[in-house]
Amino acid sequence: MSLNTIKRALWAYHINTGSCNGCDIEILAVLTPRYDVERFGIRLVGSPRHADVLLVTGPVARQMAPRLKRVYEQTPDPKVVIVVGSCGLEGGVFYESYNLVGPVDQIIPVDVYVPGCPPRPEAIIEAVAKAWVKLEQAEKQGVT
Amino acid sequence: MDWSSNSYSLTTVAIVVGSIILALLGAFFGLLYRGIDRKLAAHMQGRIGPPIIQPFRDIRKLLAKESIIPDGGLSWLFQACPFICLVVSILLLTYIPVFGQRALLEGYGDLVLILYLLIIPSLALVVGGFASSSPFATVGAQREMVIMMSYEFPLAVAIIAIAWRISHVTDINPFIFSTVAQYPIWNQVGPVGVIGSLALLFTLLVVTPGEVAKVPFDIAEAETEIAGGLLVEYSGRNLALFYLADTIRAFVMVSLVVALFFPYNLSPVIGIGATAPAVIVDSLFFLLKVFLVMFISVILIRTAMARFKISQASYIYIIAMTLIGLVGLILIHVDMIV
Amino acid sequence: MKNEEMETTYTIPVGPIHPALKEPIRLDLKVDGERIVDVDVVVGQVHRGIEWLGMNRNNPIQNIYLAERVCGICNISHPFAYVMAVEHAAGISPPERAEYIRAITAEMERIHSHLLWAGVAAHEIGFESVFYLVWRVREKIMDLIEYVTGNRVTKAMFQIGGVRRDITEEQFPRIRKTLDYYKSIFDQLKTVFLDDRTIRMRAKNVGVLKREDALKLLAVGPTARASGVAKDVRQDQAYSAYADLDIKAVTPDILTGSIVGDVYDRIIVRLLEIKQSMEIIERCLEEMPPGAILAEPKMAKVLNTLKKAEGEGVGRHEAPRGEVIHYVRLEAGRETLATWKIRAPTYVNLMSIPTILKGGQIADVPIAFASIDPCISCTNRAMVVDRKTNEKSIMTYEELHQLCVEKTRRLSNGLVK
Amino acid sequence: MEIVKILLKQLLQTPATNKFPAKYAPKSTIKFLDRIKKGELKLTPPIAVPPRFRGKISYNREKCTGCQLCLKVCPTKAIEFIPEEKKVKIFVARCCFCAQCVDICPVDALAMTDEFMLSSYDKYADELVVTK
Ligand code: SF4
Ligand code: SF4
Ligand code: SF4
Ligand code: SF4
Ligand code: SF4
Ligand code: SF4
Ligand code: SF4
Ligand code: SF4
Repeated sequence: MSLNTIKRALWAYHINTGSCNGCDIEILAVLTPRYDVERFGIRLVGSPRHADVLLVTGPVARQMAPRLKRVYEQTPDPKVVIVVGSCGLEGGVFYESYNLVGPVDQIIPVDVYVPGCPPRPEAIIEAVAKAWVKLEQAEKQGVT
Repeated sequence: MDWSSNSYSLTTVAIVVGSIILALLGAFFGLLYRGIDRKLAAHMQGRIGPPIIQPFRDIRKLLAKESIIPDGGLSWLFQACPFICLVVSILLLTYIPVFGQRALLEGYGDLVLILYLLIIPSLALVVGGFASSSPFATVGAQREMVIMMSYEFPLAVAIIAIAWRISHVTDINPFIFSTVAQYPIWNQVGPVGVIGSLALLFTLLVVTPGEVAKVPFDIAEAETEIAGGLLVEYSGRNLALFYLADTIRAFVMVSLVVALFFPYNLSPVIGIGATAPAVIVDSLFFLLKVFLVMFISVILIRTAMARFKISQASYIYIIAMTLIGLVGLILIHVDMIV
Repeated sequence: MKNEEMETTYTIPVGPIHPALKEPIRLDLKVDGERIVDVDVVVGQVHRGIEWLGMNRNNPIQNIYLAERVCGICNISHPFAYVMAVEHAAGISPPERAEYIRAITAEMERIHSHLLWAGVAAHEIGFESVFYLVWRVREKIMDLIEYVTGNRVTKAMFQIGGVRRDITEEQFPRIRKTLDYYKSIFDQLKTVFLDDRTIRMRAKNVGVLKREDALKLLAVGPTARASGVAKDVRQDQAYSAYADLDIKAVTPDILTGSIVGDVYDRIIVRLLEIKQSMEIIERCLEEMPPGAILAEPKMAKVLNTLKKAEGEGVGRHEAPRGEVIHYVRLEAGRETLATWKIRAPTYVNLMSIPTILKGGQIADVPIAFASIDPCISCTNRAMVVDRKTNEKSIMTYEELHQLCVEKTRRLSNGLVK
Repeated sequence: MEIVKILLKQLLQTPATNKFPAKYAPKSTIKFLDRIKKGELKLTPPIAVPPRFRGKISYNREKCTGCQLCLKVCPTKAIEFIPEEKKVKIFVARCCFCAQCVDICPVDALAMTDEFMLSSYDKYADELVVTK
């Protein structure tokens, strides 16, 4: 089965690992009429079992790390991980806090990074496009 | 009844082939209507929304994904449920007249059978929910059960009221669709009866979103309350089967409303006699009727309402809708006496 | 059938990752069928050690941006209270113009935050169309915030001793245009929220918090006001530009004549506050005096002053969710804060949650919970982690209380010294 | 029912959606991007940023005196000092876009640009480490 079929019906599961909510509200904003990512077939789903994309925000507080891992494992393959926001990328303003075990790529593999604190909604859409490109390239190389 | 005169094996072949065609058509139109539904809902909400073919893409995507079976669940039951749900939804399609034609299995079952069959997909969902052994799915399953029992009653009242009225004008079994089509309810009743029939139609229109689990009656799957409810643990192919069954069920329910209340065909009216053009015209007319009913009872209601609580929903069905249905029944009865 | 089969109660953990809650938190619900018997709120999932960072790593200027990220939604509120606390501690007074700009941005934040809440509340009850409607409308204020501050969400407006950006004459028309837009659609929003049948069904008499309970549980912000407790820091202890504006706390009886303290009343309060905020912004634009926007524009100098300063200060601000308090203590010769304590409104309001939810149905949990407009990220600063063993311990209330008392004692000793 | 009126009205109106970058997902994103590069297709632009928007940071290496004030105020430690050269480099992946460093820089070597679409497969990619 081709990765391309997944590309245009991406269901996303959002997990907050200790963000300040700035990024989370921008992720919600991406669904609203002005940006409306449903036109790309993207839906926010309520269970990682239904997801193709994990949208991860936050610097990964210690208590959230096992959960992040579990959600990643619960998500059926093939899947894409997009980290939204500087604190998920590199800790942002919370860097080196004693209760952080992140950033996200220390816990699970990450496909696309979106810098910004928070990124504008369009930057998140751009990241999705990057994920498409990645899926297409992977398909060309015969990876499933 | 034409079938029985043919040889047994030929009938079987015809039924099998017919069922397959119907299943494909049902799946196609079910998904198509879901796409239209999503597109229109999006436009009503001021956004572009997904392309109409999006449900097809979703299904294709789900089929390409890994199907995870949760640990601790009854795995065979967990996997059997989506399958049963889909098969029964398709089976329902063979008992209901679609595309302006007679039902494929008309001679083998009537409205009463349909009433029973309609329960099974919901039941499959419930059992699947319990089999996933997730607390969310369990709550979802309980809710689905309550909802199911609630809408079953007004649904039965509406169907029986119509059949009962028709039984007064003909000796043919009134629970068969061809009888309903032959004696459309609107033609049998006077002004009071029309009001009664409207009440019954209203009942059925409100039962439809419950049966197809759409807002405001999507309580069993309520995303914000219990995380996708019944389906939390389902993924990949199993989820695809439920998804498909769900769209077919919506198509079935709406076709049922059309068959009961708008069994008219266009071809006799505009005087097309030849078979092929008549089939085409009637099919298109049928699809239009389905669209209209769907627009009102699914799309408009779901975009214009908030989800009910389980107690409110069962109140609406058990008390309010049943009452309206009974009022319809009484009005039709009064109409006969007057 | 219900009574026989579902007699036994069982516990449903809601969260920590749960679609009903934008943020990680856990509610342990004890339910009997669909009815909630008991509720336990478990917080601490997103503890990031913010106060610790502020006392061990950051200088006071860096802390502004950390305070901003206590919570991405009220990210004016925390810097606002924080800079007031530092100014109080160091004896800096910001110019008057800056006070007006602070109030304008804070009220813009209130509008966006209440609209955001209204959308989320609609989403919680499955009313997607209203969610889409409200969030579409909200984009206008987001544009305005971006226009005034340079970013849609994190505004980065505050500075110790004033604000970082001026609001100039040329920007007024654009601000007024946005306010006019909201005025033109306000009645429509009001009708959608207050007259809709299904919303009334889901909001009326749901999640009731009686006035006595609100007082006893120390509820703050719209949660308290909807229960008839007319408290509002902008009214009770006017600060910044609010001192010139004479703000009155909004209670639901203004509109309905009575107070129930249910979800519906909380909707009313927030709607009316949107209107109030628009009026405040308009008055600020008219009455804003000319002048500087910073007491000391050279940041290096400010850092020096703060390093030498000694003292403690408190800043209180009426955030969209209620009173936020920052307490800081400065020690001469120390680059970081000596003490930083944040009290966020949601932490206080969470105390009301068991009262609000008990006796309700599972289906009421999201909307009743959302009706206090919980901002979890600011409530999760107090998780107990043993740094040596990395072991978490669940603490009993008594233990926590003991620790809390001890900390208070320690802090007060530090002050007396 | 006010909401029904609104819904039916919106059904007939043009949606409020800004079609960035295209109305629907393209069949092949790679080809889509190629065609945009060649100028055959036009991308629907994102909603314009206002003046003084705080986007990706820019750095004027020549102007910088190496005073390290920016390091002192940066809340995220996104700026690294290179002692041998007495210059700095900025990691955009860490930056929180507060522009505090811009405010404090005595020689205006730092500025915020309009650029905000920064997503990347690599958080240390060249575009995300500002050195000049
Ligand atoms: S990146 Fe910034 S805005 Fe986003 S969650 Fe982290 S701190 Fe908040
Ligand atoms: S209450 Fe929620 S929305 Fe508000 S700041 Fe906190 S986390 Fe953000
Ligand atoms: S008080 Fe609430 S809304 Fe305000 S910053 Fe804190 S968490 Fe956010
Ligand atoms: S234990 Fe609590 S008070 Fe102390 S630094 Fe951590 S969050 Fe702050
Ligand atoms: S000691 Fe701590 S827990 Fe007890 S009342 Fe004071 S702040 Fe609350
Ligand atoms: S330590 Fe102080 S504030 Fe805390 S309980 Fe005792 S007297 Fe009250
Ligand atoms: S903008 Fe802020 S976070 Fe980014 S480098 Fe400058 S001071 Fe640091
Ligand atoms: S503050 Fe300016 S001059 Fe000083 S090191 Fe930073 S960029 Fe260079």
